[in-house]
Amino acid sequence: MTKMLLAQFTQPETMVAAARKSDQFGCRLADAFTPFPVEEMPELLGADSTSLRVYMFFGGLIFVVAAYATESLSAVFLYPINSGGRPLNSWPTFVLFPFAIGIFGAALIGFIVLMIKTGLPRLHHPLFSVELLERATQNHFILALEPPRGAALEARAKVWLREAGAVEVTEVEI
Amino acid sequence: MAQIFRPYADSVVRVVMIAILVLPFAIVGVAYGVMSSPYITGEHLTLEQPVPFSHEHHVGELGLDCRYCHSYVEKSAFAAVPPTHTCMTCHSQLFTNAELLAPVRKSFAERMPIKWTRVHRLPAYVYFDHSVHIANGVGCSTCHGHVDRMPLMQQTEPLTMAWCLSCHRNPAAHLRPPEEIYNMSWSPPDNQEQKGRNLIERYHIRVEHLSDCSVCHR
Amino acid sequence: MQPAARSYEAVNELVSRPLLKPEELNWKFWWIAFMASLAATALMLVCILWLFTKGVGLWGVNTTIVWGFAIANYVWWIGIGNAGTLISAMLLLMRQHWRASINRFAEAMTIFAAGIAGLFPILHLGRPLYFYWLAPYPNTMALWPQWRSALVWDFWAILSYILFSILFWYAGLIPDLACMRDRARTRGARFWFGVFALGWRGSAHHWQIYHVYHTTMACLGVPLVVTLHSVVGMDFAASLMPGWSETIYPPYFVVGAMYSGFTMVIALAAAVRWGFSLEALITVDHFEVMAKILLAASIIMSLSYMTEWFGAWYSGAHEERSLVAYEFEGHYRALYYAMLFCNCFLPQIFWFKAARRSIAVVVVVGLMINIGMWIERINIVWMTLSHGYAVSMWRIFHPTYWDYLLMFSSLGLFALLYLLLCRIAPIVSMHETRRLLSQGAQQ
Amino acid sequence: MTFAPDRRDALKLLAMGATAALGACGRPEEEIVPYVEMPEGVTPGVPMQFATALPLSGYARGVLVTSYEGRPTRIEGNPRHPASLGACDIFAQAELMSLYTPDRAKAVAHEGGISSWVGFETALLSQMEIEKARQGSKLTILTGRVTSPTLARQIQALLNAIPAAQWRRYEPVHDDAEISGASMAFGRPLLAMPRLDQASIIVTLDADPLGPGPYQLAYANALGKRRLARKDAAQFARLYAIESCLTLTGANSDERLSLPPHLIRAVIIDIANRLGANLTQETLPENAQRFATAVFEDLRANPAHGVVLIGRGQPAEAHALGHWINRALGAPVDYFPPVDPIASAHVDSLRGLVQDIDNGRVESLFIIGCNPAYAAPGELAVGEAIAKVPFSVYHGLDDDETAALCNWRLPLSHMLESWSDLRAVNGVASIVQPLIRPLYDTRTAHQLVALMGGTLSASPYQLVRETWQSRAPGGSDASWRQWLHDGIINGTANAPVTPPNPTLPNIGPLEAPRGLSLAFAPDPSIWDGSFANNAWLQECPKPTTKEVWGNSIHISPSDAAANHLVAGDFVTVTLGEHSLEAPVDLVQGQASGVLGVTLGYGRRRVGAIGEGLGFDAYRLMPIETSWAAQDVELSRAAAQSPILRTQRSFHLAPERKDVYPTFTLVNLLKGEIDIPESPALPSLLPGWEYESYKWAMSIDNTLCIGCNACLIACQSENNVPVVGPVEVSMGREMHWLRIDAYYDDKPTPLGFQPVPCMHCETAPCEPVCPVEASVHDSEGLNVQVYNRCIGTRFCQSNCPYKVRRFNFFGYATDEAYANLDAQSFNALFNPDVTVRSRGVMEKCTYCVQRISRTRRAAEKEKRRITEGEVVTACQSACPTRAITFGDLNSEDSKVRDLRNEPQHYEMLGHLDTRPRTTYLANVKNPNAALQGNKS
Repeated sequence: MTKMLLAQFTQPETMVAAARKSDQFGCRLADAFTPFPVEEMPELLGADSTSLRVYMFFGGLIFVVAAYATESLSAVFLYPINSGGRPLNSWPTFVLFPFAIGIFGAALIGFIVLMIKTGLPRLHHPLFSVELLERATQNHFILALEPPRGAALEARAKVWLREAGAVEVTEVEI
Repeated sequence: MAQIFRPYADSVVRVVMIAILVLPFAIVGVAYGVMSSPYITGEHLTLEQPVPFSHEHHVGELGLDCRYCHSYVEKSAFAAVPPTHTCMTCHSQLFTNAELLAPVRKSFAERMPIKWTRVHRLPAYVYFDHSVHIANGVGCSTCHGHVDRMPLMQQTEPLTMAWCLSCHRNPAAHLRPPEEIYNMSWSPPDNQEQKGRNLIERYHIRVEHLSDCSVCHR
Repeated sequence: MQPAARSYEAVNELVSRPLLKPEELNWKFWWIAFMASLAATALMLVCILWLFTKGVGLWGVNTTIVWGFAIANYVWWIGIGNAGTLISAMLLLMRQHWRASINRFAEAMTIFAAGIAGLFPILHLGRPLYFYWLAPYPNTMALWPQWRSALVWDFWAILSYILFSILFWYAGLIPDLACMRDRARTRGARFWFGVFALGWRGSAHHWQIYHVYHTTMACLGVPLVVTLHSVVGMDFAASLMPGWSETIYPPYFVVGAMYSGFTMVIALAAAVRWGFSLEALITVDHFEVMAKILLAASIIMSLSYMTEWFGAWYSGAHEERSLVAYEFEGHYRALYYAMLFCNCFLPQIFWFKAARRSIAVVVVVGLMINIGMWIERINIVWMTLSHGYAVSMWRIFHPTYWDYLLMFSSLGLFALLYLLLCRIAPIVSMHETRRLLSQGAQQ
Repeated sequence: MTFAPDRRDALKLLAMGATAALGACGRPEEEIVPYVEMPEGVTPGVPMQFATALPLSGYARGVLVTSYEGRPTRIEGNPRHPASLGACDIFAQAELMSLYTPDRAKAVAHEGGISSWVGFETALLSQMEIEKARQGSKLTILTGRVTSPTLARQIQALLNAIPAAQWRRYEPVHDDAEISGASMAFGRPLLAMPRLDQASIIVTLDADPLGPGPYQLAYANALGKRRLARKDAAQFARLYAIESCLTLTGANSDERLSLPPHLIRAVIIDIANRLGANLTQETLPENAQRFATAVFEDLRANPAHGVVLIGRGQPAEAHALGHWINRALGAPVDYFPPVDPIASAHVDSLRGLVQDIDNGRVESLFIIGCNPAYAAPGELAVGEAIAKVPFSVYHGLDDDETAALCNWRLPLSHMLESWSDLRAVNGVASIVQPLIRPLYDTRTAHQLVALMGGTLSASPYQLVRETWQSRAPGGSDASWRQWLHDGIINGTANAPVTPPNPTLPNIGPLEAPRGLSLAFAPDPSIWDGSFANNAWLQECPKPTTKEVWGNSIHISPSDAAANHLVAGDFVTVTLGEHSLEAPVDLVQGQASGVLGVTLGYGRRRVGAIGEGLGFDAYRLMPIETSWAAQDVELSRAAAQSPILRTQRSFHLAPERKDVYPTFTLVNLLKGEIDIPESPALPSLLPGWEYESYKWAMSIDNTLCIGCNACLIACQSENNVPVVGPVEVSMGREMHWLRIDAYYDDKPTPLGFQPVPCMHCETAPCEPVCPVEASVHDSEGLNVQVYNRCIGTRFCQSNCPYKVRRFNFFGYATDEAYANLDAQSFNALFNPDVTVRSRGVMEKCTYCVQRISRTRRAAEKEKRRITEGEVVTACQSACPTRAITFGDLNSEDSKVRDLRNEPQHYEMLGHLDTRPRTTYLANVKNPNAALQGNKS
């Protein structure tokens, strides 16, 4: 169980400004909960997700290769049939199926990776017990901060957060 | 606000999501399993017949030649189930009072055919010709199994298109010399591949033609 | 964005109200529309059952014109099915952020239209129960699909597209479902929104990877949608019939799809705007922009038609020239002129700003274009098949009432799906609108 | 080969074929029903061929009937028979449909109620007692033309017993004018048979030797020999046609002139006068004058090789004059004494019957195998007369109009169920042997006549054998078997007689008719109406108009314009007191001032197929000049309905040489053949090699006369379903092989073109099929796998030739037209060809079942298929041998040789489809002197 401070803002700019300063008050920026993606946050959180595209690329590629292999294997080796005098391996006409299914494959793999990386689906999560968080999906911007150790420092951080524009600061145990 | 879901909901949702991914493949797999199972192909089923004719007795024990009853197998597409007359050539002398043979005698007396139940069945759009297989080195037991060991007739091969093709694509593995066609106990010799290739030459079989659609469907 | 929607909460309220506080809205027209579309869907079901009982002979198809309404309907619906992805993906990539308020229902439109479109080629089969032979699967016949056929490409392109569109739409929906979950007050709503929101919490970590996924999907969606309608074009172009075997077909079909799809978006936008009082979110500006797109598309379409005429003349082939003459003078000439009127002449009204800013004008002209695009598709099917190479087999298509019934009732199914969707999922993307709002505020 | 009675048990096997397996899961049980006793000579699954003969207007055409386990499935020509020479016309082939139709008369009926043969025998015996007592003075037998020596012998014997009885005969398509013309010229009735294979100049004057009829096959065969456009084409006849309606002969002619009948007569007189006849002559119109001059010059330039043929529409005097002209030309014509035992004119015979009845001289009337209540000039009111006869017996195949008027209706056995004998025009006799046990309780005419003579259980077999006993040396079975095997009886041909010099008839010009003329002709599809209930024939497109399921009044475009008519408009045609209402069809080759109608439609009572179609032209038929009427009135009626056709566009733009190029003989001889070259276009793709067999077909458009024999042959061989008039109106006919007729701006067609599947090597239909239902096999056949087809119809939409056919409904199965799904029609199916179900595409397979059968036979003998061993159904039926089929890889391949002819071309070859079916362009032999004279 860790203790968390949840600071609630009404505007993203205020939240971002507060997040930038958070380490000055000894808080470690843990997460933010926002109703839409706030551009600056990933950088502040030090998150990196470019690898998703790599997964999607290779996922799509696997589908492409599998699809093309199915085509050429079936048309050339498993049951070679003369269709209108065309070559058995009519590759120009064979590319469309792999292409289409490859894109779907990338999308599917991407979704799976998305689920894995985000840990979703997660219907039951300790945070759902925090009433405050409900507003993060609607209209409020919430910073999750690991407060500095020590009651005094923690209290100072809370005060600072209010000064930085947080309309509400809650303490939760997760 | 309380939690909407209990912790196990996570597992349920994950299982459902995985199932959505896996299910289509599972359905195809099961369908394939069913379609190639004896339930559909009819293998190893013993069907009820008006007379419990035993190939084991007639072929295995008495040593009757296939062609004695299936007399058109070399001439026609149909091997032909024999006319009642053929049964009566012997059974007017032997077992003349056997209860089992009553339908045969009745058929002969009333000149009404015996209605057998078909064991080896092909769809109407498959034009199978016994005579051309016999003439080209395909033995009876290759498709019909060890008939001489069957008290009641059974289908031993699936008779699916894929099964037909397995031989049509590689006849060398199954061809026999002409003198072995009716040999129920023939089994491929060790050098069957080589012998089969020689037999393809000998029978003038055009293998590339054997997987043409028009060979069986028209 | 109009003042009434200038706060996050206002957006949330506007969008969620129909689902969470239905009592605040007047549902009379929804019910009328629902009952009508339900009846039409029942009719479609009857048409399909009777079709399966009797066979495609119910339609007007004949030995020469073996394709008819079903193929035209298919191409038309798939065209409509393209617009959603075009709007979501292409406009997203082009940073046309105004799209935020219309892309969600356009995506839903995509799925429904593509689904209905996918139904037609199956209904059109002589033996529809065997449609799955187009898929490679292990079977006791040891047979495989014939991969050179444009229909197999179609099958996969549509399947990929529908699945892709569902993923794209659903992925976009997750944060909004979470919002609905958190706004909902009834147990049932919280449960179901909760299930489908997958536990979305709006975490910045999630948002980041989510955002990457969403933009990557948009990048993938563009080539997929272009492929899809190019493949539909190749159903015709990969033949050797006069008037079909033209390299222009794939791009011409893609533009045509965008053209007819946008008109459908316009109609739906107007309906949603009016029905759910979303005037603040879907503004006249949206209609003006879409009218401009229609104008541009109409010019491209006109150019495509002219390219066809030129191509026929320039090829010197008698059959091609004879076909163009047939288009203007043959049995279907009234249809051809109607098509030219709807697709080429009518949209020129959008040169006038007043016309672009009149929602009524944009909707009516849009619907006319949509009709014109259907006529274009039936013309493509009929003209070439009626007037092909074999002179002795020139024939005319006489549609039967089953043709018309199935065509019109499919609109009913589309409307039904749409009306139901309005009651179960937010019809405007809230999170994207919020973001749009915040960016507007920054500027 | 004897016809063992045991074989009749084979019918029981019908059930076996009918319950053939349908693929299904859950495996419902399926029965095998073997024989009790194996019939002699039968190998189950191996078809047998039997020779027999079938009549048309009484005359025999020899046929070979293919039979599977005792059910006939296919009729082909007997090469030994002089009236078929291996070919087979549509009527003979379609007899199978007439055999199996459930509409046949099946049981004895008396006054509308069911009776029995025993009941009839009782009634007949007492009636015959009465008749015998008065020497048969009130008994009349009415038959069609009887050429059966046995039947003639039996009737004669009966007449000997009751000498006062009358035997009358009436054949609707009669040759009264021809016979009396010959009597006029030679003093005795003779049948003239021109030897067309020896003629260089053939002039038909209202005559239609290539048209339907009992001698069509022989004439077409002979003409085909003289119209072979090959590299060495020295022997190419020129065919002139002067006619009022467009006939097949006219459509195939090199020079054609449309004239009304009275002007044709004037042309005959004109030609005779140029030969020195010195008859009164009127001035011909300018174009006719030029035409007659050209014809005469040609005839004069070819002494002993020119012949004129006069048609049945011309009066006896014109025929007599024709004989005179032919004698003056030294024309190659054989004269035969008529086979018909009755000498009097058909019309006189029938009129005599009506008069007899009206005068109360007929109390017992036996009508055998003819239908005069329908098929006779309406003015004679035959039906009303028959109804007056107190004891009338009708013995016929159908329950038809005449049957309805008779007290006793007796079902007649079909010729395929009967023992009998028949003679051809030249007298050659054939034994008719049964191919199947009678399907119903029917009897043959032999049995009825025997019954009238008091023999209760006559055996037709014995009767026929008795007739021919004297010809068999020592009455041996060997010669009997030989006759059955050959299909003809050796030495029965009449020797041609050398008639005396013909006398010049007294013939002068006719006054020009005041109104329109009306020309009658038998229908090209249903003949005199006796095939009206035959679905194959009803759906067989009429050669020049492609009309099906009905007839129409043919009118020239100029007359139509004058009356403001378009095709499909109804008109009322009035002749004297009679009138009829019918749709008109515009026919380019129709002479102005002449309306053309065909007989056989407007059947009031015949069965589910034929009733209520078209209009009955017999009602307007005049008694005296049966085939032409003058001064008819035409007025517009209110109704309008489209003419049902299988071809809608006939006009071929001059640019479309890639479809149907035409050349003149001069072009050919001078090497001026500008066939659009279609070399294989350059391709990046590797080609496919066909190393074993390489099947191909070549069709000679010059030889194709458009007779439809191939179309019906294909339908019969390949189980092609009939779709019915409604489906035809939807444009969904199923014929695998169609015959296109093309016109340019002139009234005579450019020619005919049979179009089966092209079996393209780079078939456009195949790569578009998503499920490999349309694929190539290793012998280059473009095969269609019905059981794999899912019915996308992409193949047909991408077929430039549009030769594929789709089962929009289950035409061959449970959604058949009218009664065509009747159980009895199951016997019609060729067991070697799949019956296609709904939703499946089908098309010409080059008769793959025949190739397969031959290949399997060859494989069993470890040899290659030899040249000419595989004969497709269309090829076998063709009277002119226009269709050649074979293996391009064979050493002596005929079809490959034809590909080297200069006028050889590939249809739409520029599409690079590389068709295996190719054509030889139509070559005509026009007269340079007539250039620009076409009207």
